Amino acid sequence: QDDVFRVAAVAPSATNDLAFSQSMYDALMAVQMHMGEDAFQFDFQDGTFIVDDAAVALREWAASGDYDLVIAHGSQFGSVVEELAGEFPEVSFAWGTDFNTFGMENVSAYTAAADQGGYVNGVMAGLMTESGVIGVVGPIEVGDAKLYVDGFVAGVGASNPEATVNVVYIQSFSDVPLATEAAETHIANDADILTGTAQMVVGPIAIAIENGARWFGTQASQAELAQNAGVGFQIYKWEVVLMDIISNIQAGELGGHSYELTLANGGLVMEFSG
Amino acid sequence: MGLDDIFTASVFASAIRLATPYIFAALGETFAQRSGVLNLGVDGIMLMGAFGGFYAVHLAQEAGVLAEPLGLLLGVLVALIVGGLMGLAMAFVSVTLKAKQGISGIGVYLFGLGLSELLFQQLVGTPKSVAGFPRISFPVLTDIPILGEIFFHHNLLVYVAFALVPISAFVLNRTTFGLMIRAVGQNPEAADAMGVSVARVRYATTTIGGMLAGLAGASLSIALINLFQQNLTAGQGFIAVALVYFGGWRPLTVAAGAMLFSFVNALQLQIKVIGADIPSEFAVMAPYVITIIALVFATKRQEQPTALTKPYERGE
Amino acid sequence: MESKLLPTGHARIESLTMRGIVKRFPGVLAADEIDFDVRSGEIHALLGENGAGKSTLMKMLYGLYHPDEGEILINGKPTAIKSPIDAIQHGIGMIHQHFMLVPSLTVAENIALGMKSSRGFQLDLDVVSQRVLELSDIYNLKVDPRLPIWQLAVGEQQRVEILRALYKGAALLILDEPTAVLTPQEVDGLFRILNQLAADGHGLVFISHKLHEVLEISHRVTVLRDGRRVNTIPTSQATRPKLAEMMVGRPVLLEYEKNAPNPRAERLVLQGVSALSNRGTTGLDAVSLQLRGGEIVGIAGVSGNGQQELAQCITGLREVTIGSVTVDGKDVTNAPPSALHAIGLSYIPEERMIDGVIKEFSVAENYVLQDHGHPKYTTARIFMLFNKIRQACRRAIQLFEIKTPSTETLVKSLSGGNIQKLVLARELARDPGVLIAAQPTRGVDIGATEYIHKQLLEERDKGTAILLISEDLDEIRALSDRIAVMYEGRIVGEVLNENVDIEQLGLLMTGGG
Amino acid sequence: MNQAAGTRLAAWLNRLVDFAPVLIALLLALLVSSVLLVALNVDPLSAFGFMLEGAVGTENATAETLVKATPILFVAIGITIAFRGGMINIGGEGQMIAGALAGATIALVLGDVRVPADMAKTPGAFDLLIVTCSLVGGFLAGALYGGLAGFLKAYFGVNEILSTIMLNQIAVQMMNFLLNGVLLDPAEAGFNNIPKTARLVTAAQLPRLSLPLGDPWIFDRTRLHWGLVIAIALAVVIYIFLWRTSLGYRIRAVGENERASSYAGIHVKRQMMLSMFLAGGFAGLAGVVQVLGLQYRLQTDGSPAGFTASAGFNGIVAALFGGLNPIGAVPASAFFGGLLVGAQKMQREIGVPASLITAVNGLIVVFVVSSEIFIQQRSKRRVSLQETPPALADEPTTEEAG
Ligand SMILES: Nc1ncnc2c1ncn2[C@@H]1O[C@H](COP(=O)(O)OP(=O)(O)OP(=O)(O)O)[C@@H](O)[C@H]1O
Ligand SMILES: Nc1ncnc2c1ncn2[C@@H]1O[C@H](COP(=O)(O)OP(=O)(O)OP(=O)(O)O)[C@@H](O)[C@H]1O
Ligand SMILES: [Mg+2]
Ligand SMILES: [Mg+2]
Repeated sequence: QDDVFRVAAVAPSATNDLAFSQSMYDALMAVQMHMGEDAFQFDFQDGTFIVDDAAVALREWAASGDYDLVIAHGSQFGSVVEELAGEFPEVSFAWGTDFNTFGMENVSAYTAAADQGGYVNGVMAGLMTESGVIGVVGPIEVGDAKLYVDGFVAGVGASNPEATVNVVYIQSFSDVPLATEAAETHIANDADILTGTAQMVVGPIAIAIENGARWFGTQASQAELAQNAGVGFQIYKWEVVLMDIISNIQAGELGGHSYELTLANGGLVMEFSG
Repeated sequence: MGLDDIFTASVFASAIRLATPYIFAALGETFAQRSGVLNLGVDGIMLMGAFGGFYAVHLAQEAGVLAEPLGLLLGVLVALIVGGLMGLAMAFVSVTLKAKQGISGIGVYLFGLGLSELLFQQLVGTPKSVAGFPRISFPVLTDIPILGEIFFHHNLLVYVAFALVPISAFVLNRTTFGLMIRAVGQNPEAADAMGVSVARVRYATTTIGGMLAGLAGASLSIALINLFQQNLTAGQGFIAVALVYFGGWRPLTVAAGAMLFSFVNALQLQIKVIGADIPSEFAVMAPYVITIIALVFATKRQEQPTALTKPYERGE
Repeated sequence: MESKLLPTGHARIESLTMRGIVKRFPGVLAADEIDFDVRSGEIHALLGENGAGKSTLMKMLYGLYHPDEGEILINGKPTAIKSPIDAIQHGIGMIHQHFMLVPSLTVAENIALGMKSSRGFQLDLDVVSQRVLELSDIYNLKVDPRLPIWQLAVGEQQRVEILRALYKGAALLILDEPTAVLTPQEVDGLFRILNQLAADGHGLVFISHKLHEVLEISHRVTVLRDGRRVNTIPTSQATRPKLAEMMVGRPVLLEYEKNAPNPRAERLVLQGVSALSNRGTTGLDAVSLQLRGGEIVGIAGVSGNGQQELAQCITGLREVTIGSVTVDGKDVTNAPPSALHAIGLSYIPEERMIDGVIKEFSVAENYVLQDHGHPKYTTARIFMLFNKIRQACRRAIQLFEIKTPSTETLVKSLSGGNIQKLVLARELARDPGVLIAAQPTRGVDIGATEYIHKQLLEERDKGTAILLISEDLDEIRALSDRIAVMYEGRIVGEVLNENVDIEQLGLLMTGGG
Repeated sequence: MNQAAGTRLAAWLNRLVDFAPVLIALLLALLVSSVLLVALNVDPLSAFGFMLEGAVGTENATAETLVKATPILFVAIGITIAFRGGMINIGGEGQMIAGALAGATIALVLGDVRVPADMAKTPGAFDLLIVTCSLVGGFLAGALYGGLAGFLKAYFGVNEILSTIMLNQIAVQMMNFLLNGVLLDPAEAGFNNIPKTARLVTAAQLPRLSLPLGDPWIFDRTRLHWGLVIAIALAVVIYIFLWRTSLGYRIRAVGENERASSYAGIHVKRQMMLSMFLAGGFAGLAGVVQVLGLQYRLQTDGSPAGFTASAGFNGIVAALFGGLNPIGAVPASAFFGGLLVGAQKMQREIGVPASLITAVNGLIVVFVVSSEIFIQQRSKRRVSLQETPPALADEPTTEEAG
């Protein structure tokens, strides 16, 4: 074993999706910046939404013994992690977004309190809306997408109980055309503020720009894409969790904890623009 | 929640927008299939067209060298060329090399899917939007209540798509080229014996099909969505192929199928937006269910081109 | 007469010569150093058994095949004919043995296909239709230019083929078995046209299996056998037996010994049977018919007058709308084909390549098309016993002299005549009580025809009731005990064979009489 | 004798040469891909080396290749039946899902049942029962789903390409609905809601497979499972079914020529439904085997390929590569499994984007399928070089000899 801390991570979508996968990639880059390339290196397999493919990668990394930490970034990978962690008790795993460590000593679980930022975004949206209608484009009603949307709706309810929040789940993380048309439908139904989560929100963002609506985002900063339409973004700073896990491992503790990004612990950061 | 909350003008407008890429792609596929070539690679070609068009416009706008309308036209041109080239490749594989069209189409699809994403990641990196085709405001017309919103407030490519429907019908049914296409798709031996080059006709239709698929992609990336992302089309090309069967290989009914499919899709979005309490899953599957049901009850059915998927070989 | 131009305005082909033509196909030498020539104003007949190489030779002239050796000279000039486009440009037209028509297109569209339109890229179908009507008037070949081909009977399709060739104004016209589906009157009409075309300065190649036609129409005859030219002689020096012997290489029976009829109990009875045609119009109109065991009833008529519908109604392939069909006293109206097979009905379909065989299946597999699940060919009706099937098939191959490399050869690579023998062998092997034979010898050479006819007569003498549907009046006359004529879906006359007057039959067939 | 051996050797060599175009096509595809790789600043040789290593380089890699091939093979067998019956079945994905849903449900329900007393005496009997019921249930569900497309075609003339593409989407939504609802893992409910069922009890799992060669056994500690054995066995069964039984004959007859079939008294509509039924059944098996043998639960990420990993799609390609012959589908599926697994390794090792792999796979498919023409031309030339055999000379002509 050398002094370099090696991490391997698998993620479902592209590293530059302005969403879930990018949040982890950016975090690993941040950790590398912090620790230096001599001390921290990582392999990242992106675009692996098929659980079985991820399983092959994770198994190989685990079996190779070359990595100090193996990350399965996607809650659909849970069962794979559970199986592998049992098979390779000497390897440290982290996965999310979830709380469940399966009661294993070598598994860390991480999640984001996406509802917190969602709430903040919602409060602001409630205050800003002029038409009193707000549109949400969600992927599938699961995981942190659901958390975010629920938090957002609650936030609007707190600041502007009169406002209507229309929520559409398009049943896909990646169907940009459908997400786009969902946003159009929101606009046609008088929404002047849009929000949404997952990588297909790039479509709705374009619609917000085109129609002079405002956009609230989550997972990663979409400020550049959203231009003037962008208002508030909840950004995941997984490095907060990662640094913790890494120091634990370096101290000989392979896992067993679950972590949560919150506004309080600095794992969730709000960014405002426009 | 009444019916007038559901069947709003915007739902119809939305259906028209949603139908646009399907119409482009399905019309192109209609040409190819009418001549006997099944191109299952439409989705891949759409993706390449979408990326090509997007990237051209993106470059033009970054550099500021081409005034906006010209930059957009450049995007359309690039999409047509990229699509046409891929159509040409498909023609070479299925006409000259006589490869099994089902598989080669899937190969073309995978190639387009992969390459468009690769190019995007290497050349652009992260989702960026471009100023795409703007919505056109017609004097007077756009301001007509309801009708104005439904028909007279779309971008240029939407109108091009719908204009292509009667044009395609005309080409297929009323021109010598269309006659050759129909003959080649039904009985290539006979067409050959009458001095019609089966290969040339199939090359032409498959290339046209590719160009229209490319345009279908561009209608997303530089007109409706104005950005590119990996797998931007999300499988629309396959639906387009299905719509060709749905429409019985006739441009008008193919377009009608695209409209039906898109209308149900627009409707399900509207119903969800106004808060109806049906599971999203059922809303999303509605267009597919309705399409099947519509075909079950459609009385008139047309025989498919008899030579479809069959490479032609002189008995020599 | 010695103008350089034809009445159509095209240049004549004074002479066309094929010299030393060799064409090889996988395993077959289809043309072996063949010399052949046609002159302007001449009708040159090409004779030969199935697979002798007639079509192959002509397809090389039409640019569909390319000779491996040898040359083609037009007006003495060596000419390469690379494709049908070249052929058409050189003034060569061809009416193909297997129709070259697009079923879904209309007559006018089929004719316009591949031609320049007077309106540029836009079709000018009304102009084409107009001209077609003129032509069909002149040559008395009635077709409706607006009808799609699939709605036309085979005979009508043949007319379209001829019209199209005339329309294109070819200087040299190749007709590959053009008369196979025409009535005597139509054949006469065609011959008048051919003579007129020849007189106008066209060159014509006429392929037929019918010796009397060759003798009647041609000026010279070339006989091919096994890809080689046997001889070319002036028709004036030819006789039927001589030609037959040249073709087959042995003397051939041209008349059959026919036993006196011995009719038994009624086996097939049709009562007022009506059915729709493919077009949805009346296809069969209250047809009544009785067939006894041991007799052959011939159905004469121009194709498209309900013969196909008749056969399909009896064999369960078309719905009977009114009336009843009885076989051996059992009502089988609208019974499924499988039930009909079970009670001993056999059918030799008209379109053998489409209905009679599965081209991608082997000879053996085709041999058990109906009986593949029969206990004698299966264990427990599940597993097929291919050894038994092959054995039975081999026996049939030998008995019926089917030319095939093996029982495992795919049927698509057999010639039409051998495919027909295979269908016949299969249907007769099922020991039928009633046999419907539709056009059993169309396009089959005289050797095979002779054989098939003998088999049908033998079957009749065994007590089978045979319904023979044919447009070949010679065949009907040679085999039938009684003859019924169909016209527009009805039976318009029924006569005993011995009392028949050919002219009268022909009139009935065209709605006269 | 010697001469016979010589002829056989020649035939063998001939057949080997047949593979040359495929190899050349593969090389060409790799060449074009190399250009892409070079453009990405990657050394193509090491890239393809990793690909090969990822597919068959280690025992585990080989196992993963076979694991990947298993559902593809099931689907390919089914597709073979459908295509032979003249039905273009694009619905493998949806049928897989239908099978998986039914099979998982059965396995979950039976897994909760107390072992009946008389069964408890024979160890494993109840496990076998659960697994069998789940497999059969999965088969039937897929079969009904596929048969639906066959029914629509037979009785309403709905084109099966259209209906199966649509039914795929419907199945995906149905799965999402059920996995978010009644089938949702109770541990997930109200928390993360990841669409997945509870984990199957051990009794309901298809055992892992290892071969008693060496110590430890080969494929010990890999994910290889008995699904592969079932698939290969069924490939043989279906080969016999299609070419040795009367029912198979009827399916093929209808596939080749509907008119001649109905003339022959074959119930065409019934065969259409049957071939789609069986095709769907095999896709259903592919689905349920993934659940019982690999994942031990049914789960997805909501996307169309989230559960199936596109096996329903790849199965079509494998079936066609296998020459629409179930036996041929075995190596074809293994090839595709290797391609997919190897590609992942390549991505891992040199960090080339996954999209490149997709493009390369597309190229390989196109090039290999394009190379078939050269094989056909060769076999044609071979026929032409032989003399036409005298009639029946190659066969015993008398009955006793048969
Ligand atoms: N496309 C082909 N491929 C292979 N062999 C062929 C092909 N066409 C013809 N042949 C061979 O050439 C020979 C001559 O065939 P051809 O069709 O010219 O016969 P034909 O004289 O026209 O017979 P028919 O009287 O049946 O029309 C046949 O025996 C056949 O074996
Ligand atoms: N694709 C092919 N491959 C091999 N042989 C062929 C092919 N097409 C035709 N043939 C051969 O060509 C010959 C003539 O074929 P064709 O279809 O012209 O038969 P046909 O003229 O109907 O025969 P017949 O005169 O006996 O009715 C047959 O002997 C057949 O073996
Ligand atoms: Mg011929
Ligand atoms: Mg013939």
